[in-house]
Amino acid sequence: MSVTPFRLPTIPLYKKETIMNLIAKGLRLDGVRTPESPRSVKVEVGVIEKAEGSAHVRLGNTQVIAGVKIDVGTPFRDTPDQGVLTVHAEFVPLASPLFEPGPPDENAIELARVIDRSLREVGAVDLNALAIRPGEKVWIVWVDLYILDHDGNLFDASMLAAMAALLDAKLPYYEEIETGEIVLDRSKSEGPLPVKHRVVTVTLAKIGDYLIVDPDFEEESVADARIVLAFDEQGRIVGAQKTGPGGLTTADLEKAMDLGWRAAEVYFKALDEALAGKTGGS
Amino acid sequence: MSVTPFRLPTIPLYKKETIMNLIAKGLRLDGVRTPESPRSVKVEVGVIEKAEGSAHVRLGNTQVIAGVKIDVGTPFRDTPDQGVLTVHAEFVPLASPLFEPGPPDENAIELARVIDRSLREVGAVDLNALAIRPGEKVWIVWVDLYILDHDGNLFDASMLAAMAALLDAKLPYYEEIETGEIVLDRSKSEGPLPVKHRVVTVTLAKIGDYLIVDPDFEEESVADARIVLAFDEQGRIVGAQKTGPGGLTTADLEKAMDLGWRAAEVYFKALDEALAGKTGGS
Amino acid sequence: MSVTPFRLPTIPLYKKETIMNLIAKGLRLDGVRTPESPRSVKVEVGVIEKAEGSAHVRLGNTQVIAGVKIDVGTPFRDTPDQGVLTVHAEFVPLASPLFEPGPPDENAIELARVIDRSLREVGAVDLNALAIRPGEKVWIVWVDLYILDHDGNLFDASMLAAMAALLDAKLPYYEEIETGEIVLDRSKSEGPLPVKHRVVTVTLAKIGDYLIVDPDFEEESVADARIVLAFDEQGRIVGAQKTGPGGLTTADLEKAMDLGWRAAEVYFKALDEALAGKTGGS
Amino acid sequence: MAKAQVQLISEEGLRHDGRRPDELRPIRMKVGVLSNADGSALVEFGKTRVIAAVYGPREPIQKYMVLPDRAVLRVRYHMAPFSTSERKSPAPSRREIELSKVIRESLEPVLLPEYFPRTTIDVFIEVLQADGGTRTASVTAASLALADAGIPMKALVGGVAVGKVNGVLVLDVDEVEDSAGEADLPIAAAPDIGLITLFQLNGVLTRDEIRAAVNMALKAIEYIVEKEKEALKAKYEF
Amino acid sequence: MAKAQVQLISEEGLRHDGRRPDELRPIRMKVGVLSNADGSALVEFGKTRVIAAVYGPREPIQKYMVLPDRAVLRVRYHMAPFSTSERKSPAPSRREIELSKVIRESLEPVLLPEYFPRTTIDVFIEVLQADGGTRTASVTAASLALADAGIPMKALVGGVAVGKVNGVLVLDVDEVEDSAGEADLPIAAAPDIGLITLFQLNGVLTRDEIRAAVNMALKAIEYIVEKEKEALKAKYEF
Amino acid sequence: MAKAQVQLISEEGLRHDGRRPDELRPIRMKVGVLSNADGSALVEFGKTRVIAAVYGPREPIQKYMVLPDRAVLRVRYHMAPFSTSERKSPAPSRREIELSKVIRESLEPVLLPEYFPRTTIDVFIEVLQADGGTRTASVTAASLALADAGIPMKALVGGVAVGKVNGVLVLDVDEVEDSAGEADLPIAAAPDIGLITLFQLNGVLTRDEIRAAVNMALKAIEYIVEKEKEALKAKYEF
Repeated sequence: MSVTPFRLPTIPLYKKETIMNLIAKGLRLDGVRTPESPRSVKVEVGVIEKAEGSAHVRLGNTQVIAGVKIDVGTPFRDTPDQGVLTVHAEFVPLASPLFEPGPPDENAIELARVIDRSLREVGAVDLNALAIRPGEKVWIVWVDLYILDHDGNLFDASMLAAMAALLDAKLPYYEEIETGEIVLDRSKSEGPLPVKHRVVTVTLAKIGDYLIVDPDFEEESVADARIVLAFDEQGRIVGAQKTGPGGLTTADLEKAMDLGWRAAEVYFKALDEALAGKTGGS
Repeated sequence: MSVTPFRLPTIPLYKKETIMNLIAKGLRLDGVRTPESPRSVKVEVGVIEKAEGSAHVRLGNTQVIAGVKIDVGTPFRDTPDQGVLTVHAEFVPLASPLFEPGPPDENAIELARVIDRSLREVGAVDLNALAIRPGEKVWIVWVDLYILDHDGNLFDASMLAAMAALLDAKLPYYEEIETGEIVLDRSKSEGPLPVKHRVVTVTLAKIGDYLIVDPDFEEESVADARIVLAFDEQGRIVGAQKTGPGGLTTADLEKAMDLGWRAAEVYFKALDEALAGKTGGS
Repeated sequence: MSVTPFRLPTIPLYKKETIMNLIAKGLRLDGVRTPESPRSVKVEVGVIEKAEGSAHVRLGNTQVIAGVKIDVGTPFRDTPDQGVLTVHAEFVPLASPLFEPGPPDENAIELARVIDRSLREVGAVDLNALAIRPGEKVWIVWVDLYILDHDGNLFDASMLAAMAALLDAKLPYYEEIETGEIVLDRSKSEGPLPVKHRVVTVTLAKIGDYLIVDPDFEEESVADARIVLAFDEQGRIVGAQKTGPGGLTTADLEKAMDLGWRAAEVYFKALDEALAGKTGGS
Repeated sequence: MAKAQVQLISEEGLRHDGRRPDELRPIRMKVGVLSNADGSALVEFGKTRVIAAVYGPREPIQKYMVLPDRAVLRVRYHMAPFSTSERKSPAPSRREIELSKVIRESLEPVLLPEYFPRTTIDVFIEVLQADGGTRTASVTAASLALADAGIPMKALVGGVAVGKVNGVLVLDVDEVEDSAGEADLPIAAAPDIGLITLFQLNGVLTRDEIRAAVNMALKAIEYIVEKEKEALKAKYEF
Repeated sequence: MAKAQVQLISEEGLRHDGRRPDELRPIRMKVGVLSNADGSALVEFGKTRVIAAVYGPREPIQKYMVLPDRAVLRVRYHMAPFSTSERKSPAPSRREIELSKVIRESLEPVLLPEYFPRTTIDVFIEVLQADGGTRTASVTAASLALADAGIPMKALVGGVAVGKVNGVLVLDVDEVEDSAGEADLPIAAAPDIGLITLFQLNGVLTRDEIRAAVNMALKAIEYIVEKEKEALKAKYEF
Repeated sequence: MAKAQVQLISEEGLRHDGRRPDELRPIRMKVGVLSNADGSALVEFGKTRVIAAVYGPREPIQKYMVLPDRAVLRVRYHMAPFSTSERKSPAPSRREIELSKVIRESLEPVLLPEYFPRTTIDVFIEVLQADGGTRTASVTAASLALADAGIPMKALVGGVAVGKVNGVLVLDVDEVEDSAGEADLPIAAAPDIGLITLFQLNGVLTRDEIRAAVNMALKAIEYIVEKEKEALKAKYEF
């Protein structure tokens, strides 16, 4: 069951007005950004040595770690020749005074599912290349998203972390023993995880009549609605989700696709820089 | 843990008196029924095309849907040559202001188990005819009871729906492929589910010193206890359950078997009519 | 998540003082014991005929039943040639006004894990002798601890019950049928469960600057901390756990090992007496 | 009931354990077996062994779980993992949830909850060994524990199951008879006020058979309730 | 989307069930189908069948689940076990949890919760049969049930999904088209106030395709909302 | 402990990673690493990496979870799914439940909860990478995060595990040593007030070995607490 959030702190009305007045002048609360620009973004890969792939993303004060773990398992019955990709998100309580311990709530599930669909629909990971013994043994790829610090726009930070961790990931070395069982040696590798497409999401918030890119926590708190758009590198839209209690006009949608693609290019650049020589970005 | 219901609306004392005064005169609250007669009953089968069998029952304002789904599975270890019959009930919150979302509570579990036992003990479904490869693959028959509108006497309405849906059910067509797996084609059928016996339950409520047949919600609210009796077509008793906080005398029990069998015949007739040409009831 | 207990009854300050004044004089609340002596202990084995092994322990007013059930199952992947030993504790609500129905809480889990580790680390049960068909079928040994009456020091009473039940336990008779399945006949036996070492725990409570052996419920309520020490028969320490909100000095630790071993000898004696001719203790 | 036809009644009309059809198993009752509980009892019917504890009337931990004009009764029927042949998972099964309800509803007719508004009376039952008839032994133990706790009651309740085995009605079925028999009819009653408070049928019986089974059960329950009174006296005489 | 290339558009440009690309399935709406609920509606799009019930504004059972200045909306989207080809477990899946949220957020833009502070408005949706488009049918049924319950709303909401099948944009996709298609774009909107209130994309589309799909959906939703008004009138005229 | 006899101590008396028996792994501590939390710290012992956040003293969300005369401490020790070789299910395991308790009880001796009646102090610990010694690293990180949050404390707490490997007592065991060793003795202490606050033994040791191991651990903990003080200063000096 989904319930109107009833534990969010009350937002004073003047704060929304302040934010809107700033946007009208092309400004944001942080005094630095324009309505169209995302916060500074920093992507670092290989941060968890024990994971097959990992990344740490900072988007302003928002911090997300993604870890990729790869195991051997059984394929789904309707796709016997494909590996399995699973995206899971935990909103652990250290990240925000609003998060409580417990199983993923609707927000964590929505986030994981939007990212999962966007990766899946465009075929970001080549699942056909992940069968070890078709119909029997395939690679199971877990993408675990860990929110460490929530200052708004978890979608974009999480998608960047997921994508960077997948690009960082290596398949473990394996041997088939006599019994037919597959035995892994995670200290060696079969080569990189086959990633065919890169995807980023861009989230825009609607505040009054304005649309702004990459809302921080305060902006999200006063926003009427948000729209998350997933882009591949050719600019196609490979996933979308309106989220939050409000509505959008067709004009909003048009503008969101426009501003979204421009921000997507910033995110793709951060991803490139992180992967170049596998060191940090800007 | 079972707890005295503490969220039921308080029933004014005069209501119980009103109901008892009416019964003393051979009348009911609805101004139509005698203490011995059930409400109007309407059974419709084949209401869910995607289910292997289904039925919609209206007993007064009470509405229940039963859906039968049939899958292939593994038999229980102690009955390797038999199919599996499972009855499950959901008291979904749209049916009553008293139902909350969540896993089945003690009332839903009790209802499903009483119906399950009554079907099972008399051998209503011929489980011996449901082995595909004895010891390995058998038909799994799910009866799912869905309460849509709760105006009292969920037992009788649910049992009628379960029975009608089983009588409506067809086994899906299957093929065994080379690997030994069983593949279903639900658009075709292997013929009807083998049903050998028909069962109905009749519920009687004890209010003061009176026993009435088929109590509605208001009558249940003031009742001291209820007795549910399951009958097969020969009038044998194939299951029973006292439910509710009160007790019964041996005289009550005697009278309940008497009145119960008379009402059972009404229910069997409604079932016959629904199945005749598989259209609506009385 | 672990939370400071917030439902315990408030302990009047003078009670702690009374207890400390008594200890200073070498006395306890019950007027009988010295700080160094455990309560009267009575161990009875074979109390549940349907279990493969069982024991009932009374330590003062604390009562615990342990039941050992033995089934056939699959070994763990990393120990394919060993049986499996599992310790589980239920703090059922009849034992204390502080226990509520529900899955085991942190106290029940801690108790089971401390006992499990102490049995496991010293190799109390010879798991290597519990493979039926190495890599495929092994004995699964369940030790279920059932607290019936909680008057303090559940650790020592539970460990005594677990140990006595294991020593009482017999492996069921089995036959391998054609299909390769193992069929049990629990009315006959393959001989005793192979137990190689005996273990007891001794719990000491720190109250103010004092250490006392085998605290009862009132003493536990005012204790700053407790230390549980597991001993084998040679006096080696085969497990330990500080529990409760306070701390210990190195001197406390030294004294605890000393007093602990003396009490352990009392417990071992009770165990011996219970097993001798398999009748009750002292 | 499609059960294999095992012969459980001898040519002499005796049962597999030597009992006559209308004979109870050896019954043992002991009151006040636990120190923490406000009332407690241990009850054995043959190898079936249950223990019941009562706490209350007391303030409920969940403050909302109250009624303004009377006590709320909470009942838990639970089986120990070692009580059955194969280990029983300690998580409550659907069967245990149903039985907790029917046992609660077998006790409510004799309670006087209006004496204790805004409180909870808790009855916790643990089946230590299950050999048939655990629910009726549980009602019996709960009734004793309530009395031991000093909870006012209109009457004591006792229970027993009647079965049909090889066509014969038998009293106080054990596990062997229950699993091979044609019907199982657990009954609880408060003879002093003439009320049947638990009534279930698992199996197929004619109306005449039900009449006969109920009579057989009620006669036994009168005896069981006498034993309850003795057990209560035994505690308070010593 | 790596789907097998099934041919689902005929040479004449018709769909597997004979519909034109911009044609809806037969739609049926009925208001007031339940006696207990404050409002209810049954909605069918072809074989997809959903029922929605509204309770409230009412005091919440969990007393803390309130806002001091407005009503809290609770929405549950749930599938009956028999609604799908393989039986669906009745425990809520991650998909049902997500859809409950997006449906709630598709209704909140038209509600006036400040009229009912400290209350809960409950919308319970059961999918009785799933043949594609269940979430948009659910929004439609919920909108009708809210109106039937007399909850004040700024506008009615309706929903429909547009898909892309064999490169062609098609209206109101059914299950066959959904599972074989290249994209699925469920949309809900309140045409009377010009707001899109549910918008999801599962698949790959260009920006031009999105524009075209949104236009196709919004046109259909205008028609669907007209049908809602007729269904509401039908109830109150008889 | 029936472990395969792997040789983990070289002829020169060095450990598999080149450390001497009484040598710690490289330790890194950083305070104030999160913006939302009232206090936070990242702690590394070799490849073991944990992060702790503190919220509070604050009003608890569950209003009943309070004590009238002091603060309630809530502690969660949790492992990230990617922190271990095989993916760890994010649902709390029995091990995590036990460790949350012993970590809470290792912090309570140094807190002054009576300063903050009716509030909750929350300590949330996430293990980002597990290579042995995660519980003692967690205590260390929690102590730093509490200090960073400005919670008054009697003393700082630090922790380290001593193991027995091939008969030799070794300081700060890593995962390889832990799984092959004969004993593992995690200890936490507050040296400034002379209290051991966490003490567990997994394995078999004589009383003399325990004495030696405790001394080895306490000496290391003094050093660790000094490092904690430096890390706290480092934050506030810049």
